[in-house]
Amino acid sequence: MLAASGLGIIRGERPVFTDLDLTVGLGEAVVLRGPNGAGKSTLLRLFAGLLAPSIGRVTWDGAAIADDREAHGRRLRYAGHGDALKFALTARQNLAFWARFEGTPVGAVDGALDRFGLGALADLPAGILSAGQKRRLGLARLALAPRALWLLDEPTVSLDAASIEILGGLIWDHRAAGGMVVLATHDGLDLPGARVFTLEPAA
Amino acid sequence: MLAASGLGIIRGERPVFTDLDLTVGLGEAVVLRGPNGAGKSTLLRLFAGLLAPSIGRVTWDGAAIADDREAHGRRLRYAGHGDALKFALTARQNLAFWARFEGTPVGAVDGALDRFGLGALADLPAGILSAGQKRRLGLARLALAPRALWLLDEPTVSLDAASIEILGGLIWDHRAAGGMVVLATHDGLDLPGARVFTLEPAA
Amino acid sequence: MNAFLAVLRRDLRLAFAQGGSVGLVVGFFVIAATLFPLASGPERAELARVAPAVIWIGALLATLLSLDRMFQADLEDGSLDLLLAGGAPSSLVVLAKCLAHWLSTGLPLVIVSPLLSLLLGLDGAGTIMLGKTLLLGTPTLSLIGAVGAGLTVGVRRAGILIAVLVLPLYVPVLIFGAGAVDLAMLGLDTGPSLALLGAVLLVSLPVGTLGAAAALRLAAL
Amino acid sequence: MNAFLAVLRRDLRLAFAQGGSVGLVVGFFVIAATLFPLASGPERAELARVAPAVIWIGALLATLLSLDRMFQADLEDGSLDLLLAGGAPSSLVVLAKCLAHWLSTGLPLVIVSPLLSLLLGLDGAGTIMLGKTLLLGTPTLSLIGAVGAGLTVGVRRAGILIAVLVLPLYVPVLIFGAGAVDLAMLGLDTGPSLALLGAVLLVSLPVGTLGAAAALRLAAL
Amino acid sequence: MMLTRLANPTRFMRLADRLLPWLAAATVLAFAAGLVWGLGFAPPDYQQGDTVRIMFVHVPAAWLAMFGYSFMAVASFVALVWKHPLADVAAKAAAPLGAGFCLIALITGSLWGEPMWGTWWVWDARLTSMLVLFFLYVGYIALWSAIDEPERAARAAAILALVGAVNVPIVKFSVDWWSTLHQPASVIRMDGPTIDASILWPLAINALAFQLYFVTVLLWRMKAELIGRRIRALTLGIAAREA
Amino acid sequence: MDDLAQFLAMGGYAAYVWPAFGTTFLVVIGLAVASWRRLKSAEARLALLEHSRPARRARPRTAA
Ligand code: HEM
Ligand SMILES: Nc1ncnc2c1ncn2[C@@H]1O[C@H](COP(=O)(O)OP(=O)(O)OP(=O)(O)O)[C@@H](O)[C@H]1O
Ligand SMILES: Nc1ncnc2c1ncn2[C@@H]1O[C@H](COP(=O)(O)OP(=O)(O)OP(=O)(O)O)[C@@H](O)[C@H]1O
Ligand SMILES: [Mg+2]
Ligand SMILES: [Mg+2]
Repeated sequence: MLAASGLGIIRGERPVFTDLDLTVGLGEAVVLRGPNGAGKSTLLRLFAGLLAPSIGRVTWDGAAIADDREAHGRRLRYAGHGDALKFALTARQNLAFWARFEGTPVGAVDGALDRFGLGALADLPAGILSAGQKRRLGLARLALAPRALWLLDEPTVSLDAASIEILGGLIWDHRAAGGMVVLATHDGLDLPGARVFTLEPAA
Repeated sequence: MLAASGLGIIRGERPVFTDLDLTVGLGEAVVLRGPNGAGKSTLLRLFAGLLAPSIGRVTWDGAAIADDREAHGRRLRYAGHGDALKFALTARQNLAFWARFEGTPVGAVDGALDRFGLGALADLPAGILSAGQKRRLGLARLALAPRALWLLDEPTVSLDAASIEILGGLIWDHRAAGGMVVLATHDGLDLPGARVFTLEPAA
Repeated sequence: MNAFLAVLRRDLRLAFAQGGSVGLVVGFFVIAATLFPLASGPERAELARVAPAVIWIGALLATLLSLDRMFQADLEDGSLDLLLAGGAPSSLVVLAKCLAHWLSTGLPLVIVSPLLSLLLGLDGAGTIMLGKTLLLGTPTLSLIGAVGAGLTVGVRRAGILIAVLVLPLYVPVLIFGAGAVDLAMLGLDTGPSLALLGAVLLVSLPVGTLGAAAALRLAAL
Repeated sequence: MNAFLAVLRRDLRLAFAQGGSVGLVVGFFVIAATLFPLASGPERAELARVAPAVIWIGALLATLLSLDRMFQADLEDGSLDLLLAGGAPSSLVVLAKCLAHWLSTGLPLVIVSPLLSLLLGLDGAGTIMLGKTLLLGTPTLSLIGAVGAGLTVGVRRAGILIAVLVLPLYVPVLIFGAGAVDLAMLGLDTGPSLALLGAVLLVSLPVGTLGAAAALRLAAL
Repeated sequence: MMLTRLANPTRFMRLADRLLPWLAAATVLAFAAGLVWGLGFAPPDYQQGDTVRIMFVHVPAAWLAMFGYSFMAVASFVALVWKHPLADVAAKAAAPLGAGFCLIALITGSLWGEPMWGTWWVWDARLTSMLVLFFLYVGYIALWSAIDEPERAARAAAILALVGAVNVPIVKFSVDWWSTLHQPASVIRMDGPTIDASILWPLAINALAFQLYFVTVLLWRMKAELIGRRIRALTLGIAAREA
Repeated sequence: MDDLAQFLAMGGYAAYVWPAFGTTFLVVIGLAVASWRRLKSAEARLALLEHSRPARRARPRTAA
């Protein structure tokens, strides 16, 4: 169970948010909403352990995630604004790298590509894919192997309707297996039974 | 009047689309739709003169745009997937650069920033803005000075509802003054009286 | 002209404003020239003999180090599209970027060259000639470099292209530049070398701007 | 270990498949060594005297040229976040990236060094010692460089800041490396120099990986 | 956590305020004594003539240049490992001082070299490694100014200081490792000093003056930095309340 | 008088000794003055801030 208590963070000399409390339980999905600059991406990075809070703490089953960053890293998947692709490698090579990196058998790669309709593009260099195709390739990491916590920053950007549906299905399966999702979005993505958490801009 | 006739393009050894005809008249808005990889971004780059068609041609009032690229450049505004920002410069400096570049008086900059609600952020380095704030700063170029043709590639990405409304208003004003808009999007942005042009993937 | 001044101003601001990047170019140059005597031992006479070559190669490398980002950064953030499709002549944009590049790398090198002469034990005549040749030669480095940078922007085999295209084109500049300093130290006539350097600069002015502009338009395709 | 091999494999593939950095490094190295005699005049005896310094400085600068993209590219496309927050020890990731960097810059230099010796007129003993010192010294350059690259990742105008941070730290390697070649050519004992080079490598192995990993974790903040 | 973070610097400030007047006075006295003795009363060297007086600034400056970097390295270590809130402040404050002393040692050494060795500069190991030390200081200061956020900058600079610390022993022992023009250590060595007392005393007093100066100005700079950080915290607090 | 001249001549090495002491004191005094001024201006700003804190002045938060 992921919990934030009394969380506050200062970035670039200004507080982004203060005194934030949020708990995410098994199988739960939390959708972060709020105007631009409210701190959605910041919160996701805090949850991923990529930022350290100025005050308060983030815990997993009661233990601060900062105590064991590596263990926390192994239980989460983070998909940020960047797609983490190397344009010179093919779609398959890109995904295979992440599979190897996390120790998932490379056999899972083709299934993940197919799941996002990228099978036909697998041997093209990632650099020539269209914006939405790149996004899908980035998201295909989610389908590699199960991990408890997904942190998705505007995952639907540039996706067409069919792909959004695929992503919705993937999230559904993930939650059905007890996974948690925290995602930031401005629209799209209709997640049944998701809790909406609205961030207000600090200033 | 912008017109494409018999347009076809091959990118990376594959045809993206062939035999495309499209005309955009004064005050008209065309929304490009289609699944990922259908060629929306490609078409916008063709219209901007950033890509050359493999076959067919793009004309403005009957003259091929390739004949006078610079004149064509002076009548259009292109906003692509990138926001064209220098992270080390402040928001105001970024916009002032583009104003100077196109010969618009720098006095127009503050108005354009305010229009997108960036007045309070004007003196922050662009690098620390949130994704949506960066997008707004990129779009603020539209409000610098009138130009006949706007080519917008997924302009609503990362924008919050309020900003989408601002953009809608801006487009409305632009069209009311006889301007043309071609934009690609997967959702959002409700443009009254816009024509939808759907691209099908070639393969 | 608007576009020219705007680009020049922006690039200079990017180079100068933040954390004294020009100071860093100078620092790099000084350190690189310092390493040489360190590695070769302290005999002064011998040092002064190879000093022109060392300083000139240092100038080459300092230019090269900052060259690869000349257009690449604009490509990555999407500015390049707007610079090319914004209605301004692309050769004008390129010229502005070259000038900014030279003002923020070449010129500082010219200015610190007397210090380097001192460090490496050049005599008075050599020092003056070194300054002159750098002043005439470094703009050429920026202009020719721009062609290389333009050709390689967004291209896959970027590294090889830069090495293979740009460095050989730098050879004449290097030979005449370092050569003139040698001649000056021997008290010989340096007129022809300087004239040649000037000629190379004059040739590379149109070749560099037009070439780089054409290369960039290709890259945008 | 998975993570280590995966990163190593990917970075090598990027360096080689693309034809990029390896070609650049070797090309640059050979051309720079060729330019030097051109710029300084052809006296062979004198050349051989400064040759170790020239080749070693070439190695330094070639390393530097490729350093600034070591982590910056990963930062820009978002991979760095995943590499650091992916559950693998970050020092392991750094070690893999250092090894890949060395295999694609240092090792090629070691391999072409006999050619350079020939170009610059080194004798047999000098050539062999040059190869040995490069083999012992270049991994240190990659490791120390990683710290500089890590510290400056995400910082504006990182390239030249790296140079200023890292070059002073390269000095011991340069002194021992070029010095040993000089000693070998004079027929003197090179044991202590080589031992020192080895010691520096052993020290920089933990210092480099841990330092760079700590620096990167900062950058992600 | 907030409490311990504040408590320590506050106590430090009070202590510093109590010490500083005495330190400043002692610095001025020691400088005056060292100067008068060094310039006026110490005998000229039988070999080096009056140039030997340059030693009274050159040598203490060289010592302090090395001391300054060692101090920075230790402080950085403390900052990284124990996260002591004063440590990175101390390291940051020491850098310009060390760089200044390094510059003094380089310039006075150069001025001494011309009459003694017949050259302003040689590329020997001692001189070169001193120059490298100066570059390290410059790099350290440049890194501080290149990163905007103080927490990030502090940790990055600490890492650099620790990695760069390897150069200090090289400066110190370079004269023993390579045969050079420069004097080997004659004061600080295993078997006791080998300099005549008539020179040793003024040298010691000058060294004391430099050391006192270092501590005094360091405390000023640390105070300024701490106050700067408190200002930042206060402005942030105000910003938060306005929200 | 002579003593002074002799003292200033530094045994013929005046051109080296005096610049050495001169630069030393330039750097020493310069650093001290700069540090002192920084401290004083920081103290003044802090005093101003603590003084004006209850007043809730609208202050430009983005001031460079
Ligand atoms: C730019 C030139 C010079 C530099 C960078 C330099 C640097 C140094 C350094 C770093 C030390 C401290 C050594 C230690 O504590 O182990 C030192 C000490 C000393 N230097 Fe220099 N030096 C320079 C020129 C000279 C010259 C020209 C002379 C005199 C001919 C000289 C005489 C001395 C003496 C006597 C000491 C004291 C050694 C001891 O007793 O430990 N230096 N110098
Ligand atoms: N630089 C390129 N080189 C080769 N092929 C390319 C290049 N850019 C795009 N393509 C190919 O052209 C096709 C159309 O791409 P385009 O970016 O126009 O799609 P799009 O309609 O904008 O899609 P999206 O909704 O994902 O943005 C894609 O299949 C893509 O693989
Ligand atoms: N690296 C940074 N340094 C300083 N301030 C930052 C940095 N990144 C973000 N900020 C600031 O933090 C605030 C929150 O940013 P964040 O990216 O979390 O917003 P967001 O809710 O994700 O917005 P968006 O919907 O636009 O993506 C913004 O006001 C931004 O200016
Ligand atoms: Mg965001
Ligand atoms: Mg697109």
